Amino acid sequence: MKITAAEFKAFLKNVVTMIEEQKDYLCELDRKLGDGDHGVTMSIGWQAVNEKLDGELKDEQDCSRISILAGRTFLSAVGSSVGPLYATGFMRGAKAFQGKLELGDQELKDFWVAFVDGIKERGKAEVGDKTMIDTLHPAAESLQSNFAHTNDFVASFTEAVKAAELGMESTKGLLSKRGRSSRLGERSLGTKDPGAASSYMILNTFLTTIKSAQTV
Amino acid sequence: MKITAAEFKAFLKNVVTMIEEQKDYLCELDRKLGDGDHGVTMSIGWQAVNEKLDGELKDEQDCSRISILAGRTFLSAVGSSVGPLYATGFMRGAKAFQGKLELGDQELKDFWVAFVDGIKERGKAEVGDKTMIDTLHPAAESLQSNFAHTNDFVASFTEAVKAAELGMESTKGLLSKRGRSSRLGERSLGTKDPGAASSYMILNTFLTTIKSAQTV
Amino acid sequence: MKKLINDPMRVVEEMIEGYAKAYPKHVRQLAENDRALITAKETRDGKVGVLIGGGSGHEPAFIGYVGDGMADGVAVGNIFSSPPPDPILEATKAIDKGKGVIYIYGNYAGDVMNFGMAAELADLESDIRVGSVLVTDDVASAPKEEKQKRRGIAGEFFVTKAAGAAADKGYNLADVVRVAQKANDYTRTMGVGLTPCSLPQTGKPSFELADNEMEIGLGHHGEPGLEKGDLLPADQVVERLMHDILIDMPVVSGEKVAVLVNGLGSTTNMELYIMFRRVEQILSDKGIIIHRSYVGSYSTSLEMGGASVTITKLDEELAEFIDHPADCPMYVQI
Amino acid sequence: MKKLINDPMRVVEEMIEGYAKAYPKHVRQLAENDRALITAKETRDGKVGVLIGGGSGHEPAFIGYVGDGMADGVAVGNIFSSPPPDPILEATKAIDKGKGVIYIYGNYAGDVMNFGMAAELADLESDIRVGSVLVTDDVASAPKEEKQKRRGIAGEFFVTKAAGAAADKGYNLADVVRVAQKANDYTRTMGVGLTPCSLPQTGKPSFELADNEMEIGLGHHGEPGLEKGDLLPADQVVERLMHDILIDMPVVSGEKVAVLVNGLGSTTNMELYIMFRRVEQILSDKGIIIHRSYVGSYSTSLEMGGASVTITKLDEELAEFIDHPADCPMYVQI
Ligand SMILES: Nc1ncnc2c1ncn2[C@@H]1O[C@H](COP(=O)(O)OP(=O)(O)O)[C@@H](O)[C@H]1O
Ligand SMILES: Nc1ncnc2c1ncn2[C@@H]1O[C@H](COP(=O)(O)OP(=O)(O)O)[C@@H](O)[C@H]1O
Ligand SMILES: [Mg+2]
Ligand SMILES: [Mg+2]
Ligand SMILES: [Mg+2]
Ligand SMILES: [Mg+2]
Repeated sequence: MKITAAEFKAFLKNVVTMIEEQKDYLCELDRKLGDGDHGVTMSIGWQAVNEKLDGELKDEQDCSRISILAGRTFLSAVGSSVGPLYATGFMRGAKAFQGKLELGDQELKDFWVAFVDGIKERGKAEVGDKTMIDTLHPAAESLQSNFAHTNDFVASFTEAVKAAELGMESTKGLLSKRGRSSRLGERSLGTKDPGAASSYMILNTFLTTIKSAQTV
Repeated sequence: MKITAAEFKAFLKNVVTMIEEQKDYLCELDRKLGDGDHGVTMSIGWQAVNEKLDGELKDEQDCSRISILAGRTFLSAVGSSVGPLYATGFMRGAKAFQGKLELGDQELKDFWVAFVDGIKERGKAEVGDKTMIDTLHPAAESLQSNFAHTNDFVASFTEAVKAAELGMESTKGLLSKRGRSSRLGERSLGTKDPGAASSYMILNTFLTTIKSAQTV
Repeated sequence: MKKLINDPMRVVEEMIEGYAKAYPKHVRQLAENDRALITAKETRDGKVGVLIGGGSGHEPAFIGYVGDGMADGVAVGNIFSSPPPDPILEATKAIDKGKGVIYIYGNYAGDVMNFGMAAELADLESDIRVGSVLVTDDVASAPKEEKQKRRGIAGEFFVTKAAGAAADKGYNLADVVRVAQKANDYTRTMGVGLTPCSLPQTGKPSFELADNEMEIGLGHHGEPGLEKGDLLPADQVVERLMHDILIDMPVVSGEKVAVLVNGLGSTTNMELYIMFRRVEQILSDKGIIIHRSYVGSYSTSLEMGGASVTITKLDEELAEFIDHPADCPMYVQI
Repeated sequence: MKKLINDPMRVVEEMIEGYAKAYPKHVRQLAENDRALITAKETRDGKVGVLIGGGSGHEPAFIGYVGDGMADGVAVGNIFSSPPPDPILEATKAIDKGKGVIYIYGNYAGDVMNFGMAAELADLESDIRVGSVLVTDDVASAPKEEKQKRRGIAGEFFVTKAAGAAADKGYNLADVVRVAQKANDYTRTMGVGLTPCSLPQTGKPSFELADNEMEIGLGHHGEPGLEKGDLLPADQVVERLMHDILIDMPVVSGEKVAVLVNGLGSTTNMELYIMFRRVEQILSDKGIIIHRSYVGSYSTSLEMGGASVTITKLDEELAEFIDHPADCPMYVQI
């Protein structure tokens, strides 16, 4: 498959829309585990990205630059925990696009692997800490190993999103160890981590975006 | 009729009990018209009087001293609007008992007339201002004119309490002009003035006390 | 409503005790009456004493404003109730330095009677001259023609500040009274209420407002105000309050004012800063100079939600007094 | 919940603007980034810069503590969210006088990452040395063995105070960091929550507690605490908080402490004074000397109901710094 800058921007636009829809739900999860602002923070950040897409990035064709600027814009608008995390993801991912005229299966795979690696480095969380890493790590693992066999990004990413979903669901049964809810102990059981949820939603939005791009 | 110090103290004790029962109701009225504390204030004041009755006044036989001390104690415990008002009432009333060995119809009539006059002087409210004066003024008028004809305190005071009740009820239809609720305008209509209510209750408690003393 | 208290009947005693223990270098409780607090520092001989007070439930007012450059003593009543004459009288005797004492208090029936009785007693029993200034800054509490009926609310802060500074500068009683009276005459406040408070003894909300309602002109003790209406954006609320204030007391371009945006209890500083933003815009648009601003919860009604805006017009003398330093536990100015 | 705001998405901008307009002699907003405020006074050449910051919603913290003897700059995040690196970096550049800058902030994942990124950028881009002290005073937020995981809450006030005084006295960066770190190591806080707050953007309560419940150890952003239980009388609540603090950091007879009884938002000063009363009793019973006390809403969580008690053990050096004068819009000490 190939992806154009327009499609990459469509993905970001779809995240904007999706986050507006999921905002209340994400806040609800964070009220149970943390300070209740995750949906608000995501919304503020993605609205800022949206403005950039409609402004400075309107005619931009370089996906690397789009991804870097999306990350930076998100970070400057929100700070918070997820600012540095997602920003690092987009900025690291951008490297996989650098100097590439076309974004094919290989570049897309590299983007998402770098995306996840960046977030891991930035946050230093481990699988099982009840964070977005519980979503992202298994997704990246799955993507890498499937892609190594098939070289088919869409198929591998479809599997990766399934792994992400399982990872996200697994956070319900985990005790918080990182971030604001780490002192909750037993009481953190039973609720999904908000960052695990939002990161799953972002991956899933990418999947639906490229699938609909393919069928067009 | 005659009244003893024990009976006068019984009256004060009955007010203590009555106020505890009416506390919430008096607060409720004051919440509608003022700052919602009238029942609390009356309770604090009468509880203090109660302590005095059980302590310093336990063996006191001089009704003048009892009334003065009750007034002072009430005032020191509450301040507020009703502190100076009721305290002045009891302290002025006490003069009618001064130097009297026996308290008969005449002294009791004089007590209540002085009580009301004292409050009027202290507060400078007029009938129709929607205050306790709307209860107390007609009560004193009725007491004086009936007593002038009959010289019978119990009979005249029974009439006075009826006049007090009408006066109290009349405050529902009045616009506030004094005290905290004076700016309410139209919105003060329909609610009884809390001080008009508490002063009616005090008069009525005196009536029931002396009636039950008589029947014993 | 939930409160961090012990016995609801002893909240005032315990509060005063805790406060005095927290600030022993600033205040001390009088042995003669535990509802009277005076400054812990030795005040100068010949200084006019400044006495404030009223019901409790308005903390940091009034106890918080005893200290250098402000009040010398305070009498503390029950919640929302004037103190009786005793603590007023004891504080008066304790702070009198032979040159008389000024009483500054809000214009409420109870305070008028109790402070009035105390002033008489101070004169009769102890030969202390007392001057009184009744604070009447609440525009909503009576029409302009009946200004003398108006209640005192947050603006008392500026009246106390002016009197405290004048006394500190060695003015005599008549002049301190004149200054305090002028400060009162130059001060207007308008408030808005959003959520009720509750007395510790009853736990009942002092009034009811629907989830989308506010009340303009609500009193400092939950007394009903001018009108209920839909809750408006902060800017529009401020516009309404400022409109009523400036109609009542016109201020023209080039004149100086002091501003107090006061929280009633549970309203956040964030909201107060947002309100101040609009106040400042309105004043600068008119060319009025903000000499000094105060934003915070200076005089509360327990945990009531809402705020008020106070404007004090400053002539040269008042401007100097507003700038005068102060050192109270709850208000320090360098 | 009802709030006096305009656009919920613009509360932070409008708050900062209002605040800066209210105190122009004290603070100014940076042209480079409107989420950064620095002191309006010229700071001395060679003075170590003190930078604080974090999410907003804690007012008067942190913006209120920029001024003489305290912080030189502050970076303001969204509500309950760390500021991004940009305003931190801009404030750093603005307050650096060639001798480096200390960052003081609460130990939250977001703040650690954002301040960490800013510190790196300050070094790389502008060659500014940055030292960081993470505040970890909240006893309830992790067991003693994992103290480095603890959150920072109201005790940050004392850490800022110590660092601000040390910097004001001309200490170099290493020494300011040492002092701030010591202040943090000597500081413990325990809080209790009674009623929730709500974010302006959602209006939803941050947690739920029944009418008779309290939560011990509740975090400064509504993060769940150690345990829920029936609301106890203030004295017993204080006993519990003090117990946990003094188990964690023993203080012996004759030692000096500073005390902060802090309100979380809608809790009245009356309640805080009542709580302080019991704190003082417990400390005097143990022969511990209260060197200075602070009672009020110093660091809030919007309109949350509840309070915290902070104890800082003072050696000679820290006692001197606690006494050091300060002149900030929201905190002045002579
Ligand atoms: N160190 C970390 N590594 C990875 N993810 C983290 C880390 N710390 C926090 N998170 C994620 O951030 C989410 C919370 O985000 P958000 O509510 O926006 O920020 P904050 O915690 O600052 O309020 C958590 O649910 C978690 O998934
Ligand atoms: N000047 C006055 N003369 C007579 N009664 C008054 C006067 N002012 C107030 N009152 C009475 O006091 C009552 C209120 O008492 P209370 O609530 O205890 O005091 P406060 O108004 O100080 O809260 C009113 O209902 C009214 O009857
Ligand atoms: Mg959060
Ligand atoms: Mg009342
Ligand atoms: Mg009252
Ligand atoms: Mg947050």
